[in-house]
Amino acid sequence: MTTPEAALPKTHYLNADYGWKSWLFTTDHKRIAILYLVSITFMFFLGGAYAVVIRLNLLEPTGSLVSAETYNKLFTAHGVIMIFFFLIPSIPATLGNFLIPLMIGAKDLAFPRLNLLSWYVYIVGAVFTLYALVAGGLDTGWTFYTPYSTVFANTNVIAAGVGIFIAGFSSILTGLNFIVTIHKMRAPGLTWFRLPLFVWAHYATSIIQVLGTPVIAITLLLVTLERAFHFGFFDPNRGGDPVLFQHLFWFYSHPAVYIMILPSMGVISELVTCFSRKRVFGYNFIAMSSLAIAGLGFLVWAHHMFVAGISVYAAMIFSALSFLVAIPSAIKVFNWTATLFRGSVSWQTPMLYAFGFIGLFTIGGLTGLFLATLGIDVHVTDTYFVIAHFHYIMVGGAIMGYLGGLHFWWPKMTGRLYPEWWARVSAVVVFLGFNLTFLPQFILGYLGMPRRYHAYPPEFQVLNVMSSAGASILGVGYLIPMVYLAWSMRYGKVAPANPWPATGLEWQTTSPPPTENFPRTPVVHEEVYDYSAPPKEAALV
Amino acid sequence: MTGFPLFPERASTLATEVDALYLYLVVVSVFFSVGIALTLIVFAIRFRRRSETEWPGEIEGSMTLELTWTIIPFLLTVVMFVWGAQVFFHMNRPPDGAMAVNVVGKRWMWKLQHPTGQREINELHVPVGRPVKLTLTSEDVIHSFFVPAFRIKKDAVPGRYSVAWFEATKPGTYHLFCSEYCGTEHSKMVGRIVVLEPAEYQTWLAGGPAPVSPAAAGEKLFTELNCVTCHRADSGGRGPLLHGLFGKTVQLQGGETVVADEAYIRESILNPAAKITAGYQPIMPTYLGQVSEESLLQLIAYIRSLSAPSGEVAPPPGAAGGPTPSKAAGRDRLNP
Amino acid sequence: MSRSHVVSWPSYLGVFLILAALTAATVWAAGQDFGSFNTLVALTIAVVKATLVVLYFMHLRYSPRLTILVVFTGFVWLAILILLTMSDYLSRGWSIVTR
Amino acid sequence: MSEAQAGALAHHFADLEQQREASALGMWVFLVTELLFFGGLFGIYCVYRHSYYEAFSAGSHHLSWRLGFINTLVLIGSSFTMAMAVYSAATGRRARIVLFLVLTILLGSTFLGVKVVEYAEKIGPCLGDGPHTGCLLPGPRFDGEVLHLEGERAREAQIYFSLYFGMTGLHATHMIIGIPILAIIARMAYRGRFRPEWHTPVELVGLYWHFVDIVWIFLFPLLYLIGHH
Repeated sequence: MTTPEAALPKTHYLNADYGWKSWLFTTDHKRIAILYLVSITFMFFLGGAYAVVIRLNLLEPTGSLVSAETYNKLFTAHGVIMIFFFLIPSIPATLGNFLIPLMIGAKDLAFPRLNLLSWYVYIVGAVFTLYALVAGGLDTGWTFYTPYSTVFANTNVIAAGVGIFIAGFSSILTGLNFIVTIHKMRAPGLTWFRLPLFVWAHYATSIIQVLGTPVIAITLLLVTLERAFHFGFFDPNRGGDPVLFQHLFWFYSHPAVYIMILPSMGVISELVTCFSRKRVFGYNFIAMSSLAIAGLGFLVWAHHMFVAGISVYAAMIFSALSFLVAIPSAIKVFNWTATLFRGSVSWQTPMLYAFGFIGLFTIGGLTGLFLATLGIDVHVTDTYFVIAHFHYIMVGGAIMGYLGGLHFWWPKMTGRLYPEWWARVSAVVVFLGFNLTFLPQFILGYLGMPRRYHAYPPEFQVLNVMSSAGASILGVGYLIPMVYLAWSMRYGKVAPANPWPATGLEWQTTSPPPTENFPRTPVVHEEVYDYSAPPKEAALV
Repeated sequence: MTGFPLFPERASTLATEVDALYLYLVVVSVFFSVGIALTLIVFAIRFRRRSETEWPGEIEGSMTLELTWTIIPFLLTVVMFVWGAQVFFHMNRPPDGAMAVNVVGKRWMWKLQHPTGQREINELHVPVGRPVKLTLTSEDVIHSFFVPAFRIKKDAVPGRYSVAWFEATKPGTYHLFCSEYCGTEHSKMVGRIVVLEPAEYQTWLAGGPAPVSPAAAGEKLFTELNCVTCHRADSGGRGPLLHGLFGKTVQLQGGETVVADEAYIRESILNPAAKITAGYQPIMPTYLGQVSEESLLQLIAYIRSLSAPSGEVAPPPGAAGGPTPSKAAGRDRLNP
Repeated sequence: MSRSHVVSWPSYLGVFLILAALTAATVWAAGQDFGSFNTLVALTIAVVKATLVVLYFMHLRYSPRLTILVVFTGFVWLAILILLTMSDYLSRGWSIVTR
Repeated sequence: MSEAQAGALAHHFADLEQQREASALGMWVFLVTELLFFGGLFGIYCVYRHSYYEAFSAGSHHLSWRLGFINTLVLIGSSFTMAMAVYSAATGRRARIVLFLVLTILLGSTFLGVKVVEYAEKIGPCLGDGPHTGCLLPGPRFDGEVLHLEGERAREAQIYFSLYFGMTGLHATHMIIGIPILAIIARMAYRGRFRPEWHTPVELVGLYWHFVDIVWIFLFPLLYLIGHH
C-alpha cells in the first residue's frame, strides 16, 4: 500500500524534548493538541460510563438499578461532561489545534501561550465540575433550567456552574486564536479560496465560540449569583421570568451544536475529497455554507421553547428561521455525495467513517425539521425523539467525523499507521451499534416517552431494550480504536509523510512534523484539492 | 408478540392533524435519507478504486445542480413551516365555550379541578367530544403537561398562566406525563386522562361528595378577603363593578385599554396599581402572598361566572354572542 | 502603517471636551419631557459618545477594514440577542385572531 | 531590524508588523467577546425595563445622578489620558507614557472610590440587626418604602437593583482587573521597553480601557437617568 522503507524523521515534535515539563510548559500547538487529546479522551470515556449506567437502568420499566435521585445525577453528569468537556473542545482543540497551523503553512498559532493557557483553563474548569459531580453531584440536567436550578435543587449547582463558566473561556480563547491565526498567519500564496475546507469550518466554528460563549458565561454566572445572593432575574417569586433564562441559555446552546458539528463537517470534506481523489464538488458552496450555518445558527434558538410559553408570534419567527439553517446543511450533504461521482473511491477506514457521517447526519438533520415544525414540535419536544435527534447530530455526526479525522491524521500525529483491518471492523461496529441505539428512540419519542425519566410505562420496554443492546455494541465499537490506536503508537508500521496520498500542506512535511512544522515557510502555487494528478511528493521533508 | 406500535393512540381532534403533518415530514425525510444513502452506495461501488495509480480527473461544480438542491429543499420546508404554523395556531386557540379545567403542577403531582368543582390528583375525567380548555400554572418549578394520545404539551410555568386545549374523540384511558424535568420524582409525576361517554361522565360527576365549584369557592374567598366591600354588586363601590367584566375591554387611566382575561385579573389581584381602571383611585392593597395559586384560579373562576349568568358549565351552543378573540397562551404580568 | 501617529493630541483633547459636553447634554435631556422619546434621545447620545471613543480613542477610523468588520459583527450579534429576545416579550400580549 | 525589535519578535511571526496586527486583531476579537458578555445583562435589562418601567424609574430616582455624572466625567477623562499615553508611546516620549498611565490609574481609582461611596449608601443599612431603613440590596432586607413602593412593585424594584449591582459590579470588576495591568505597563514603560515601532502592549491595554469606558457611557443613562422629567 505504502512505501515500506519509510522511516521516522530523526527529530520531530514528539522527541524534540523530554520530561513532563516539556509537555506541561510547551507552547507547541501540536503538543497542546496532544494534551487536549488525552484530556478529552478521558472525559469521553467518563461521560460514556455514565451513559452505560443510564442505559442499564432503562432496561427495565421500573428503573430498579439506581434510585431516581441517582439517575437524575447520572444523566446530568453525562450531559455536562459530554457537551462542555468533550464535544465542544473535541475536534477544534485536538485536530484543529494540531492541523490549522500545518494546513496554512504557519509555525504555530498566533498566540501559543494563550493556547497553552486555554488548556489549563479547561483543566481548571473540569476540576471544578468534576468536584461538583463527585461531592454531592448535580441534578439539574445540563440545561440548568430555572427556577429548579436556582431555588429548588439541593445539589452542587454553584461549583458546576463555575466550572462550566471557566471552561467557556477555554473555548473562547481557542476560537480567538484560530480567527487571528487564519487571518494573519497564512503562508504566501494561500488565498482564502485556497484554504482547505477544514480551515473554513474551523473559522466558522471560532466565530460561534467567540460570539456565543460569553452569553452562556454571563447566564451561568447569574444563576450562580441568584443561588448565592438574591438576584431574582429568573425566579418568579422575586419578579423574574424563568423563560428569560431559557432565551439566554439557548442563545448559546443552540449555536453550540454547530460548534460540535461544523468542525466535523470540515473533516468530512477533507476525507471525501481525498478518498475519492477528486476536487470537492462545489468548494465555494461548502465553504460559504459553513459561514451561513454560523450566522443563521444564532437566529433559531427559541425553537427549543415552543411549548415553554413564548408568544405564538415569536414562535413563528423562530420556526421560519430554523428552516433556513437547514438549507446550508443540505447543500453540504449533496455536494459531498456529488464529489464521489466519477471519482476513485477508496474504502479505507476514514472514508467508512465519512460514509457513516453522511448517512447519520442526514437523518439527524432531517429529524431536526420535525422539531422546527411548530405543530410537530409540540408533541415531540422533551421526548426521546429529541434525544435521538441530537445524538444523531452529536454522536452520529460529530463523533463519527472526529473518529474519521483521528484515523486520517493519526499517521501525521504519531508517525505510525494503525491496523487497517481492526479499524474497519470498529467503524462498522460503531455504525451498527449507533443505529440500534438511537433509531428506536425516535419511535419511543413519537409514542410519547418523555426524556429524563428514571422509570417508564411497561409498553415502552421493547424499544428501550433494543436501545440498550445497541449501546453495548456502540461501547465496544468505541473501545476497539482506543486499544489499537494506543498499540499502534509503539508497534504500528512507520508512516510515510503522505500515506494516502493527499493534497494539503500538512502532508508536505514529515510525519510527525518537526517542532516548527516546516523547515522553511511553504509558498502555495496550486489550487486547493488538486487531485487531477498524484499529489507531489512531500517536498518539504 | 414483541411488536410495538409506531404511533401512539390517536384520541383527540388535534392528533389527526399532527399525524397528517408528521406523515408528510416522514415521507420527505425517508425520500431524502434513502435517496442519499442509495446514491452514496451506488457511487461508492460503481466508482470504487480499481488501482492505486488511478487519478480520475476533475469535475467542476455545477451551478444548476447547486441551485436545484438549494431551491427544492427550501420549497419543501416552506410547506412544513406554513402547515406546521397552522396546526400550532389551532393548538393555541381553544374553542369558545370549552369546558374549563384548572391545572396546578406541584412537585410531584398534578392537581386538577373541574368547572363543577370536583378535584382530582394525577387523574382527569373528561367527556368525549367536548372541548376542554386547560389553564395551567405551577406552584414551584416548571412542569409540562403532556398527553401523547392527544398530541398536546404545554409548560406549566410558576407565576403565570398558560393555556392548552383538546377535544377527546375516543373513550379510553391515556397517559399523562410531566415532560419538563422537575426534580427527583419527575418520572413519577404521571397520571391518566380518562375519557368517558358524556352520560358516563355525568354519572362520574354525580358520584362522590357534593363538590364546591371553583366559582363557588371563589365567591366564598371573595367574601372572606373582603373584596366585596369595594367591589359591590351595584355600581356604587369604590372599586370597579365586576359583573359582566370578564372578556370585556377595560378602559384604563391614561387612555390604554386591556382585555379583562385571566392574566389581567391575576395581575390586578397581585399588583393592583399596575393597571387602574379609568375613573377609579389606586387604593386597592396587594394580595401578593395572601392567596395561593389555587385560590387565585378560584377567584378568577368566580369573576368569570359573573359574566356568564347561564353558568359556564354548559353554555348552550352559540350563546357566546359573537366571537370573542381568544387569548394567546402565555400572557403574563410581564406585559405592560 | 503605524496608525498611532494619525491622530494628534489636540484632537484627543477635542474629543474629550465633546464627550464631556455630551455627558452634560444627556443629563439635561433626561430632565426634559420628550414623551416616549426620552429613551431614544438618551440612547442616541450614548451611541454618539461611544462612536467617538471607538473612532478616535481606539483608532478604529484608521484601522484595517477587518477590524471594522469585527466591531460591526459584535454589535450586530448584540442586536440579534436583544431584538429576537424582545420579539417574544413584545408580542406576548397579542391575541390569536384567525378565521 | 533593531535590537529591541528583535527582542520583541516572537519566533513564529515573520516580522513585527505581522505580530502587531495579529495582537491588535486578537484584542478586538476579545473585546467583541466582552461586548456579548455584557450583552447578556443588557438583554435582561431591556426585558425588565420594558416590563417594570415604573419600578425602574423609582429605583433610578434614588440613585444620585450627580455622582454618576461626576464619575462619567472622571472615566472619560481617564480614557483621554489613556489615549494620550498611547500617543506618547507612538511618539517615543517615555516619561510621558508613565505620566499619562499613572494619571489613568488615578482617575480609574477615583471612579472606583466614588463607586464605593455609592455602594456603601445602599448596602450599609442592610448590615447589623437594626431596622434596615434604606437598604437597597436585593433580598429579604430590601426596603421598598424608601422608594415609596410596595407589594409587587417593590419586588420589581429589587430586579432593578439586581441589575444595578450586576452591571456596575461587572463593570467595576473590569476596572479592578485593568488597573494592575496599567501599572505593569507603566513599569515596562519606565524601564524603556517600548519604541515608537513597537509599543503593542500600551495599545492593547488602551483598547481594553476604552472599551470599559464605552460600557459606562451606556450604563450611566440606562441606570441613572430613567424617567427623570
